[in-house]
Amino acid sequence: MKEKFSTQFVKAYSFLGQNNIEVKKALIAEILTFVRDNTILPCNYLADETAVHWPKDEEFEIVYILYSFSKNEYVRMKTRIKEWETIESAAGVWTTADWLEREVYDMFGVRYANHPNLKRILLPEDWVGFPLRKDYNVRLQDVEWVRKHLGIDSGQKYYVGEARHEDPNYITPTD
Amino acid sequence: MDFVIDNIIIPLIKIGIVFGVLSGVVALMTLAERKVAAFIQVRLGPMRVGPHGILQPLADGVKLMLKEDILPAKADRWIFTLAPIIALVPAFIVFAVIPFGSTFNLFGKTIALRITDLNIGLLYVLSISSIGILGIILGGWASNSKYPLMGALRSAAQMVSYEVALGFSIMGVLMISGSLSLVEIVNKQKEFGWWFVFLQPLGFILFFVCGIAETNRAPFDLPEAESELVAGFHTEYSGFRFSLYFLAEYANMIAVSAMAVTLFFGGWLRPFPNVALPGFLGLLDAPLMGPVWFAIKVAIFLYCYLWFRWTWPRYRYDQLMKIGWQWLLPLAIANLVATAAIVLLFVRKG
Amino acid sequence: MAQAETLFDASELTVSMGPQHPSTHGVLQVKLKLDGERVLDAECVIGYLHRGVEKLGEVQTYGQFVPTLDRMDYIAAVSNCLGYCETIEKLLGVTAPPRAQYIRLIMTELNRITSHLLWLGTHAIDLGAITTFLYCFREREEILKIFENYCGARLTTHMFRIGGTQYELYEGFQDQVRTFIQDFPKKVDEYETLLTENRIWLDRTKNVGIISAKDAIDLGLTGPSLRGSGVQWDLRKAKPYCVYSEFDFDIPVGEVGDTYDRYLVRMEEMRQSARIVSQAIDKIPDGPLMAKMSKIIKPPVGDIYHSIESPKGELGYYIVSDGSTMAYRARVRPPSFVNLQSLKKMVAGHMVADVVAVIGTLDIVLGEIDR
Amino acid sequence: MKVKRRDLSLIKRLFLVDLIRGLKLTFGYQRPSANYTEQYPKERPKIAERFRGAPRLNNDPVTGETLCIACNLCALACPEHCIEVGWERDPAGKKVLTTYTFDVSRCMFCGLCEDACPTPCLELTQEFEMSLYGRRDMKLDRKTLEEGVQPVIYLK
Repeated sequence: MKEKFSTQFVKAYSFLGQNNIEVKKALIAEILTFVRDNTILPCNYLADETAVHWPKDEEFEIVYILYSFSKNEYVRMKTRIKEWETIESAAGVWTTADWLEREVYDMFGVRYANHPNLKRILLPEDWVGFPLRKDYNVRLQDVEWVRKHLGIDSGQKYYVGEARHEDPNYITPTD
Repeated sequence: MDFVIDNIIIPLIKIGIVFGVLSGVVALMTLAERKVAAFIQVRLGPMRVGPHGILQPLADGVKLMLKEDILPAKADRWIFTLAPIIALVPAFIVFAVIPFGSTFNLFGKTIALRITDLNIGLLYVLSISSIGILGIILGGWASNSKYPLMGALRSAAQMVSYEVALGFSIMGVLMISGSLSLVEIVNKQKEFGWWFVFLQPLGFILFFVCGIAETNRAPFDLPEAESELVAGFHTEYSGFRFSLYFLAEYANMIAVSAMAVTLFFGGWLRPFPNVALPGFLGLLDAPLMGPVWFAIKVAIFLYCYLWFRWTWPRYRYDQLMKIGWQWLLPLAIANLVATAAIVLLFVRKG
Repeated sequence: MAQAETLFDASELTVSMGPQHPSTHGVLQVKLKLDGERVLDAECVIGYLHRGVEKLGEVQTYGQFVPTLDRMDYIAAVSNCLGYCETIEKLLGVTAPPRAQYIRLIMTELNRITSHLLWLGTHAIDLGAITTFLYCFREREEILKIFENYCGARLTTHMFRIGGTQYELYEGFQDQVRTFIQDFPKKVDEYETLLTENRIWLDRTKNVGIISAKDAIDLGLTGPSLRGSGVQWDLRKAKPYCVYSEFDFDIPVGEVGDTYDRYLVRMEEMRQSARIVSQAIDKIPDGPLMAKMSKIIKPPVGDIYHSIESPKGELGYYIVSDGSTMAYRARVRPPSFVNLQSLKKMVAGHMVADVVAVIGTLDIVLGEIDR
Repeated sequence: MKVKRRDLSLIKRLFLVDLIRGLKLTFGYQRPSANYTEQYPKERPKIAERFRGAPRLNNDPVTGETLCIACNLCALACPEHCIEVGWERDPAGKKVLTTYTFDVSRCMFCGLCEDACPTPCLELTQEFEMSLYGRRDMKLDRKTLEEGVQPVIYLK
């Protein structure tokens, strides 16, 4: 079934009864179009698109969860890209991917090529960093953002570890 | 001296009474609205202020008076202030011509239970009530904000289209009674022995529908439409100015109900005005019973207003226009033509 | 768009609907471009309620993450809980005992009813029928009482644990549910009396926000919104989870794909849910509540995607495990988020009042969209 | 199963049948027996036995000693880390509870701490009136937890 893209094909395996296909990223849009339009397993519905960060390899794993209405079957397509690389957008294949990719961009900083409207979706435009990366410091960013926009010290400031209640600086920001 | 009493003191007393009662009724209406809504919605409504929440309007009033009156920075200051007044005043002065009862003698004076009897009373009511709309349009416009502006535009369009149908729906009554004076219309109903609603059922329904639309009540409350336009034309209003709009809405409801009662339900007349009542029941015909009958009828109408609002969904703007121009206006005209034909035949025969 | 086409004024009016607006169901902001009252374009601005649920999933243990998920779609907290627990159970290779499965199913279906009731109430209020809202809440209250009696909370229930459920049924549970289920179809009839045939309701919902089956799939619509367009697809039938395969129920589908169809589909779903519950309530088997498993949840290395039919649509969880007690990546596939994307397509060319109707018909929950 | 789309027949449309049926329904509901309101401060709501409300540390009813064995399981179970258990070793080497802090402002009443507690000590009670004037007050100490949160009584 995947003969057409034999050069791009990495491996296919099944884990806990769920089908996974790993492919290379170069021709991802063509592959996805093929997956959508083929006759054997036409996955016309993109259930989800997300990413996983693997900082050791400096890689993102982009996961497409596809579903075929006619065959009643889920398939997971995975591809790996380096952190600095761009990947072809799937928004042209499924309209669903528009927002899903915006969210992946928002959370991971994955840059999609040819995406119609690639900007942050859940976080404010001026947010620094990408929260779902493993090397992201949530608290630091949050404190800075709150200080800049609300002009107050965030209550999260001293939320750094187990001993926060004993910390003499632990102040709840009310009163 | 008689001149002074007849033309100044008595009218002043009457104006005072009408104004006072009306204000009280308007205040009660705000409570009634909440109570009826609550009962329909299997709730209890206000219960804390006074027994069963009777004093709630007072508390609301105090709250609204004391509230900060916000004037939006970009609003047109004068018109913004003037608009609620424009909306409220006509709603009250409509009552100048509405008859509450017939005449009776007190200390040798004949006192009519009405402020005045204009021979063009109906025209007066129609024209005055049109001015009230201006308040809504100006208020929405002067707020200089988008939602109020849309509310005002809707209101303008709605008023224009429904005013026409409203006017036509009354024409039938005019033809039958042959007078523009409201007192004369009621007296004619007594003469016929029938309320005009039985002669003009379609006219009445049209009048009532248009009346609901004119007063911006559900299902035609588009200028306000809280789920779409936040609060429509009075989004930017707060405190006292808001309360004026609020009162105007209820005063208008009462005015339209009073008009409907006068035109179609025999004003102060009891049901079957020509059937003589035996024995002590004859007391029901006493002149002072007039206002009581009137009040009962108006109350039923007001209840319907509330009942409709809490039962039905709201129309959409374009659908409202469609109903106004496509259904109500042609029906009103058809009703008019039919009435004219029948009156003509009737008169010729007679 | 050519300027000559605009009616009154050459310039468009941009109205920001929300985040504080009576009928955006939370903190959704829609930037509307209007020509008079006609909508030219709508752009959703979301994220006002973002709490970083997916990040939290990476720093909390599997068990601790469950109550956090209740805060996602807070209208249907039980569904969230069920989906997540089943996902982790699948990853661990355990199955909840049948008694727990039955309790889960009953609770999830009751929760579907509450969710749909809340949708109906708010949808009706958007279109001006305020009283329906209160009637819906009256029935919803009954279910919430059942929840409260069962697990001690009404909204964010945290009802199930990974491997089963924590709480034994209380005394009188079956009777309480049975009484409710018997009365409920009559109550649905009442809502229908108020709305289904009402001319105003028909005018407001018919042919508003039409979306074809093809577009719906392309946009990833799921749940009643998809079924309203005529696609007969329900995960409860397509990929039966829990014990749904043992019960008999129908999947209502619409024809046109307009707001009215979606309304009818949801109304019928409520009836079907009641039907499932009435079948299940008599058949609850005896047995343990929790599967035998170690207290500390350490799934094997690997990833899993499991999805259930939440009241809003397909609620999927994609969990990547690195063998520790916390997920390496906990991705939620939020149905409302994906469904909301279709708003733009649905409202184009309609009136402002229809935007409200369409937002209502999509049945979004901002807690789930923003997570 | 296809849903049934309704249309109004002309007769129904003409005689306002749909509207009148709605009106009839709402009118009927005005009877006082249909009322559903609970006059809350006057009428106490019936709280379920299992309700997860304000936390409480139970004492042994006989000796008055705390039942807590300072095992710290509740603190570990809490997803929000809002429990702090302080203990010291007594001469016999047994853990003894000294302080106990429960930050209700962060608590989401999931009940995991209650599940984790090996003794009948920590309990989420039926008490639900927990409003306080400041967030500072919401960090309940051991004393408050043993005695229970005292709500501000609302008169009238």
